Amino acid sequence: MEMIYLIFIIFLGGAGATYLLGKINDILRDIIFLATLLVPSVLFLTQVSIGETVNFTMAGFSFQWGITYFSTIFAYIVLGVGVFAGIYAVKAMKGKKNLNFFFANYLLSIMAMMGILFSRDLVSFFIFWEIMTWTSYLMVVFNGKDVQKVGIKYFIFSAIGAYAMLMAIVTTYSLTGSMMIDSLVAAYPGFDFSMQLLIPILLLIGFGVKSAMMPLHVWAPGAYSHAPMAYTSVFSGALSKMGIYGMVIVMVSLVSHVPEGHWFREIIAWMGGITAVMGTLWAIKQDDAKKLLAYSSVAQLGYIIVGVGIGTPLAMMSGLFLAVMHGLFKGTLFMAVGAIERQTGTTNFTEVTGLIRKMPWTFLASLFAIIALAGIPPLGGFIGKWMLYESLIGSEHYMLVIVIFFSSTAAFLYCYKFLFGFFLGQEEKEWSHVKEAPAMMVVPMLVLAVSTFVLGVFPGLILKPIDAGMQMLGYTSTQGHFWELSVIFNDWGNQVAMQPIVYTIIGIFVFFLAFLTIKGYKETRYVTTKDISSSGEVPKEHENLTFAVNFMQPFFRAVEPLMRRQIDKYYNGFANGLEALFDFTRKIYTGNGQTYALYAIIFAVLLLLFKNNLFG
Amino acid sequence: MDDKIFEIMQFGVYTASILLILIGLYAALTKKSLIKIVIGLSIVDAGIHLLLVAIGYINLGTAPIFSPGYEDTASKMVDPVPQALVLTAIVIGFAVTAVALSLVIRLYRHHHTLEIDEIKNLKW
Amino acid sequence: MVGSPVLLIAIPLLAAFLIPLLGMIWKELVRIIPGLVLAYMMVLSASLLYYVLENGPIIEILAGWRPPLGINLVFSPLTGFLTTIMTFLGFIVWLFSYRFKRNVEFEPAKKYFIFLMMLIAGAVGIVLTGDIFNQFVFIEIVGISAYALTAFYTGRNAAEASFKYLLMGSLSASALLIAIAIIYSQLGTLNMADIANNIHLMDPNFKVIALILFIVGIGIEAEIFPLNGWAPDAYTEAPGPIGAAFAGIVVKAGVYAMVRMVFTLFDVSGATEFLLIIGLVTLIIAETTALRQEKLKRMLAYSSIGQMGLVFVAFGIGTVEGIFAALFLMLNHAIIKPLLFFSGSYLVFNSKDKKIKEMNGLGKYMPMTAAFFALGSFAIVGLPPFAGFWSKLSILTAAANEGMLLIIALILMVSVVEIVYYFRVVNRIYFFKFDKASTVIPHKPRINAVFAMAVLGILILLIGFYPDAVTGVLHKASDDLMNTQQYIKNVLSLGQTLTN
Amino acid sequence: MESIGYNIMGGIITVIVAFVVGLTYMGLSRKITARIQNRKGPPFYQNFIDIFKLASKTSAINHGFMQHIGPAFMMITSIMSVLIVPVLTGEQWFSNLNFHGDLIFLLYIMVFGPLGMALGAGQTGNPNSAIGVTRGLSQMVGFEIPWVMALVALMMQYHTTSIVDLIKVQQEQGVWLMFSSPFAFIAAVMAMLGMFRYSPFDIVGAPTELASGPVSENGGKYLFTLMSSNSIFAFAKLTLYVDLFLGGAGNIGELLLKTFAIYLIPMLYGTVSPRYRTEQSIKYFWGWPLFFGFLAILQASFF
Repeated sequence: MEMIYLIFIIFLGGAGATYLLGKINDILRDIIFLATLLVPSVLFLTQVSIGETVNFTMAGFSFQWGITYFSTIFAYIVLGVGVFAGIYAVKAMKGKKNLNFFFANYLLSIMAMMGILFSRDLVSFFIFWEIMTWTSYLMVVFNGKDVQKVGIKYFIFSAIGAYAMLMAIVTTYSLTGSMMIDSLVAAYPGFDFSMQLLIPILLLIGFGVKSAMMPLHVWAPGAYSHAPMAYTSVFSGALSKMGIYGMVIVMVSLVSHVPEGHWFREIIAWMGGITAVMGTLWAIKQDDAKKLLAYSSVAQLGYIIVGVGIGTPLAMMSGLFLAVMHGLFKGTLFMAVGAIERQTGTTNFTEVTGLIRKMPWTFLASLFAIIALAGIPPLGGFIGKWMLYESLIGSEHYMLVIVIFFSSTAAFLYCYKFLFGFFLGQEEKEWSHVKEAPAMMVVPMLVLAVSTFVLGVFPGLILKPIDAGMQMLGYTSTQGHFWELSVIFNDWGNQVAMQPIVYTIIGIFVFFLAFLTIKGYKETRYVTTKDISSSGEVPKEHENLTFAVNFMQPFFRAVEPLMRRQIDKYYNGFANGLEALFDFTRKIYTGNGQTYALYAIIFAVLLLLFKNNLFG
Repeated sequence: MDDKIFEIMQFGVYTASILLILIGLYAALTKKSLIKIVIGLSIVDAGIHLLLVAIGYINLGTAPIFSPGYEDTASKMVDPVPQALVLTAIVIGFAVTAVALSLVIRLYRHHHTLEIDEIKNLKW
Repeated sequence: MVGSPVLLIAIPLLAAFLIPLLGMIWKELVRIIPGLVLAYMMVLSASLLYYVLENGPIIEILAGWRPPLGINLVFSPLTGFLTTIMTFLGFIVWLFSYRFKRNVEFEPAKKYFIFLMMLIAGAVGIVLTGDIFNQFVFIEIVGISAYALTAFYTGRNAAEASFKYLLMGSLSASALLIAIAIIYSQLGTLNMADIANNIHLMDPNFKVIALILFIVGIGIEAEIFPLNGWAPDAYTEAPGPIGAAFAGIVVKAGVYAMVRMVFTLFDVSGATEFLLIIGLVTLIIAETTALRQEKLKRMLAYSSIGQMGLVFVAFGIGTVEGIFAALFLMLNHAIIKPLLFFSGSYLVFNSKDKKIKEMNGLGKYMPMTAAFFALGSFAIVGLPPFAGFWSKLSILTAAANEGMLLIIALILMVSVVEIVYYFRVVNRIYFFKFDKASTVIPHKPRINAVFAMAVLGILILLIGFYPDAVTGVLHKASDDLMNTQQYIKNVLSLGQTLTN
Repeated sequence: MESIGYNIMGGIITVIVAFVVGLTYMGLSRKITARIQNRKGPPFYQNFIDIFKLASKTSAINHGFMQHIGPAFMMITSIMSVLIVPVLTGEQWFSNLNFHGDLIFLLYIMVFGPLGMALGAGQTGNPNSAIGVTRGLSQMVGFEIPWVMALVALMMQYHTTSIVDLIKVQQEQGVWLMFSSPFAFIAAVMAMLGMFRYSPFDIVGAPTELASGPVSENGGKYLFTLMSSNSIFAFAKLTLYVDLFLGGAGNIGELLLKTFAIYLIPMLYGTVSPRYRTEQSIKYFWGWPLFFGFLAILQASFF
C-alpha cells in the first residue's frame, strides 16, 4: 500500500466518518476528527520519503503524486497550523450548529492543500486547487447571516483565478502534450515569446488571487473576517501560502528562463510592495479586530510576494521564511480573536477593553505574535524582515525598500491598536465577568507563539529545509553563506548573531525586572484603572475614559490622499455594468411566439443569403 | 399530354406550392389572431404536400399498382414514395392542427383573448 | 442476444396505447406499466450496447425491404450509447414522477404516462432510425407529445408555452419536409447511408439549401440560438420531471440529428465551423440571459440551452477529441440537469410563485433536496471532483489542441457567469434566513423521488471520481461518429444482420 | 573577544558612561534653553538630583504587570542600542556587541522599547497616555521615512550595513560622510529633530496638555527607569549620528565634543519654534526631508 495514497484515503475516510459519527455522538466525532488530523501528519513526517512518487492515469491524463523538498516547507506550514487550529477548533466551535459539516469540510480543505503540495502534474494540481477553493468558500459562508456578498465575491475571484490557471494548463498541454509540471518547466524555454508571456501571466493571476495580490485582493478582508476564526487561522495562515507556493514555482522555474524575466520580477515585487502599503493603511483604519487582521494578512502577504518577486537567494529565503512565520503568528492572532469572540461575544475594539487581567494567557500569546508580526527582534518575524531588507538593499531596489519600510513602520500602529484595544485601557464593568478561554484553546496559541520565539533565536531550524527546497529550485546552497543555526548574513557578509543578542536582552530584562520588583514591590498597592491622575482629580466610576474611537485620527489626516480610492468600487461598477448589459440583451426573448417564428425565418433567410460565405 | 404543356403545368404547380407556402408563412407571421396563425400553418403544410406530390409525378403516369394487365407499365407508374410521404405528412399535420386548436381554446379560456400580442406572461 | 433494437421503439408505443386499456382493469397499472417497460428498455439497450461494443453495429431491417429501399435501424456504439442514456433517464423520470404529486388524479396521470412513453419512443426512434423521413416522423411524434406534456397543467401559463412550442415546431416540420423533398428529388432515396454515399452527385446549390433547411428544422429541436425562444417557456411551464426529460432526452435527440446531418450526410465544407460559431453564440447568449432570471426553472432552462451550445462548440472543434468531449458533456448534462430539475421542482413547489428570492433558507427545512441541488450546481459548473469537471477539461484540451485559445477564453468567461448565478441560488437556499411569509409549509419529496435523485447523485460522484468508467464507451462512440465510410458500408452491405 | 566577563564589564562601563553623559546633556539643555528664554534655569546637575530622588522612592501604585515590565522593555532598547553603536572606535573596552552592529537591527531594536513602554502606559488606563502613544507612533512613521532613506543611501553607496564598516570608510576616505554625502546628512538631521521630541515635535508628551503623555501614571522607580533609559537612549542616538556622519570618535573628548555639537541642533531648533500638531509634523517630515532623502538616494545610485 502506497503511503501517499494512504494519507489521502485517511483524510477522505476521516472526513466521511467525522460527518457520519457526528450524527451519533459529538465526543466520538471530535476524537475521529483529531485522529484524522494527527495520523496523516505523523505518517507524512515519518513514512513519506521525499522524492518518491506514485503514478497512475485517469481519463487519458497521467497523474503523478509525490512530495519534493520545496513543497515540504509548505507541508510543514499546512500541517502545523492545521493540526493546532484543529485542536483549537474542537473547543472553540463547541455549541455551534451543523458542526459535522464544519469538521468534515475542515479535513477536506487540509487534504486539498496537501494534495496541491503532493501533485506533480497540473491536472491533479488543478483538481485539488478547486477542492481547496470550494471547501474554503463553504467555510466563508458557514456562519450564514448576510455573508452572501462576501462569499460570492470570494468565489468569483477564485473562479476567475482558477480558470485563468486552467487556460494556462490546457495551453501547456496543447504545447507540450503532457500535463507534468516538470515537462512544462523543461519545455518552457522553447516556447515562442507570446506563450512565454501568456502562460506565466495566466498562472500568476490564478496564484495572485489566492495570495491576495494587489489588484486581486478585494475578496480577502471579507472572507478572512467572515469565516469562523478557527478556520481563518488556517485560511490566512496556510491556505494563502498555496498561492505563494505556485508563485514561487512560476517565478523561479518559468519566468527566470525568459530574457525579459526581470521585468516580471520588478512588476510582481512592486505589486507586492503596493499591497503591503495599502493593506497596512487599511488595517490601521479598521475598528473590528477580524477586519484588522485580515488586512494585515494582505499586507504581510505583500512582503512575501516582494521577496518572491525579487528572487535573489536572500530574497527568496526571506520570502519563504516570512511565509512560515506568517503562518505561525497570524494563526495565533486569529485564534486569539476567536477566543475573545467566544468569551466576550464581540471583536470590536470600541466595545471590549481591558481584558489583560481577565485573559492573561491569550494576551501573552497575542503579545508574542504581535512582536513577531511587527518584526521586532528577537522574535522570528525580525529574521524574515531583516533578510528582506538586506536583500532589497543588496539588489539595489532603492524605492522598494523605502516602501516596505514605510508599511512595516506603519504596521506598529495597528499592532499597538490590536493590543491596546483588546487588552489594555480602561477595565469596564460589563467585561468584569469575562473568564480566560479554556486550556484547549489557549495551549495551541501558546505553542505557535513560542515557536516564533524559538525560530527567532535559531532561524537555522527552518532555514535548513528552505535551503533544501531552494536547491531543488536551482539555487546554490546558502548554508554558511547566508545563514547558520543562529546567525544570518547579508550579501556583503554583514551578520546578525542572534544568540548573544538574545542573551543580552534576557540579561538586561531580568536585571531590571529584579530591580523594579525586589525592593518595595510589596508596598505598591494595585489600583483600578479609574484611579488615575487625569489632570489632577480622580475620575468617578461612571465617567467613561475609554479611548478607542478615532484611534489613529491624526495619522489618517496625514495619509488621507492615499486612501481616497478603493479598487473595490471599480470592481463593483464593472460588475453592475455587466449585469445591466445582460439584463438588456435578454430582452431579445420577447414573450411573443410570432417574434420567435420570425427569428427562425430571418435566420433561414440569412443563411440562404450568406450560404456561399458559410459553406464554400 | 405533350411535354411542353406538361412542363408549363409542372412549373405552375411548383409556383403554386411555393406561393401557398409563402402565403401561409405570411399569415403565420403577421396575423395577430391565433386562429389565423393556425390556419396559416396548415396552409404551409398544404403547400409542402403539393410540392411533394409534384416531385413524384411523371408525365402520363399511372397509379403505382401492379395488377393483371398492367405489368408492362412499371416505367409509367408515378413514384409511390412521395405519395406515401404526403399521406404521412397529412396525418401529422392534422394531428398538429388538432393540438393547436385545442391549445387555442385553452388559451382563450385562460386569457379571454385571441390576440397573440396580449399573451406574453412568459418572457425574458 | 436479448432482443432486437426495434423493440426499443415498438414496446413503448405499444405500451402507450395499452395503458388506458389496462387502466380500466386496475388504476395502478397506469403508473406501474411504464416503469416495467422502461426498465426493460433500459436493460435491453444496455445489453445491446455491450454486445455492440464487442462485435460491431447491428443493422435492423424493417418490413423486409432491404436498404436503400426499406427503412432500417442502426444500433451502433454512438446510437446505442445515446439510447441507453435516454432509456435510463426515462426510467429515472418515471421513478421520480411515480405518484408525482398527490393532486394528479387518475385521468391526468394516464395522459401523462401515455405521452411520456410516446416521447421516449420518439426520441429513441430519432436516434436509431437510418431514414430521414422516418426521422421526421419521429421528430413529429416527439413534438406532439411534448406539446401535450408542456400544456399538462391547466392552471398555469402552460398553454401559452405549449403554443409557442407548437408554432416553432410546425415551422421546423415544414423546413424538414421541404429539405426531404429536395433531397429526394435530387437523389431519389431517403436512406441516410445511401444519401451520404451519393451526396456528391447532388447539385451544390440544392445541397446547401437542403442543409440549411435541415439546420433550421432540427435546430429548433436542438435549441440553437435564434431558434430557441420556445425552450425556456416550455421548460418552465412543463412539470418538473418533464423539464428533466426535455433537457435529458429530447434535446439530446435533436443534437444527435443535427450532428448526424453535418458529420455523416453532408460533405459540405465549413459546416463544423458553423456549428462552432452557432454553438458559441448560443452559449454566450443563454448563459448571460440566465444570469438575471427571477424564476428558478427558467434559469435552469437557459443554463441547459447554454450547455447545448457548449456541446455544439465541442462538436464544432471537429476532431475526435472534440466529439469525445461533446459526448462526455452530453452524458454529464443528461445526468446533472435532471437532478437539478428534480430538486429544483421541489424547491419551487414550496415557493409561492417560483421566484428564486422566495427560497431563502429552504436548506434547513428540506436538507435532502437542497443538498442534491447544491451537488448538481457544483457538478454543472465543473468543480472537481464532480462529473462536470472532466467534460469541461476534455473540451478545453480538445480546443487547445486545435489552438483555439480565444474560444477557450470565452468558454471560461461564460463559466464564471454560470458560477455566479448558480451560487447565488445555493447561497439563498443555505445561508439566508427562512421567512415563512413567502413559502407554504415545506413539501418534502417522497421516497421514490429521493431515490431517483440519489441515483443521479451517486452517478455524478462516481463519474467524478472514476471517469474511466465511461470514457471507453465514449471513445468508441466518437470513433463511430467520425468514421462515415464505415457507417455507409455497414448499412449498405447490411453490416451484420440479426439472426433471430 | 577574550572572555564573556571582559565583555560584560565593558558593556556595564559603556552604559554608565552613557547614563552620565546623557543626563548631563539633558541638564545642559535645560540650562541653555532657560538662558535663551532669558530665565536663570536649574543647575545642570538638577537631573541627577531628580533621578536619584526617584530611585530612592518606592512607587506607591501600579496598574498591573504590563505596566510593571514596561520600563524594563524600555531599558532593553536603550542599553541594546548603546551596546551596538560603536562608542569609541578601536577601543576594545567599548566594542561591545558592535561587531554584530547592524543598522537595520538597530532600527528595529530601537522600536522595541517604545512599544513595550506604550503597552505599559496603555495598561494604566489613562486616556492621556494612550493618546500620547498614538501621537508618538504616528510621528514615528513620519520621521522614520527620511531617516531610513538617508541610511539606505549610505548603505547602498558603501555596500555595507555595518556601522563599524561605515566608520572605516570615513577613516579610509579621510572625509566625513556629512561632507561626502551631504543630502543624506541633511535628511538624517531633519529626521533627528523628530527623534529627540523637542518642540516643535513634542506633542507626544505634550506637557500641561497630556500630563506628560505616556509616562504619566509612572512614578518612583518606574519613572527613574524611564528617565535613565531616555538619557542612555539619547546618548546612543547621538553617538550613532557621530559614527555615521562625523567619522566616529577616537577618544572620549572628541566624542563629547561631537555629540554635543549634534545635540545642540534639535535643542536650539526647539527653543525658537512652536509646537506642531501631529499631522502637521508628519507632513513636515514628508516635505523637505523626504526631498533630501531622494536626493541622497539619487547620489548614492549615480555616484
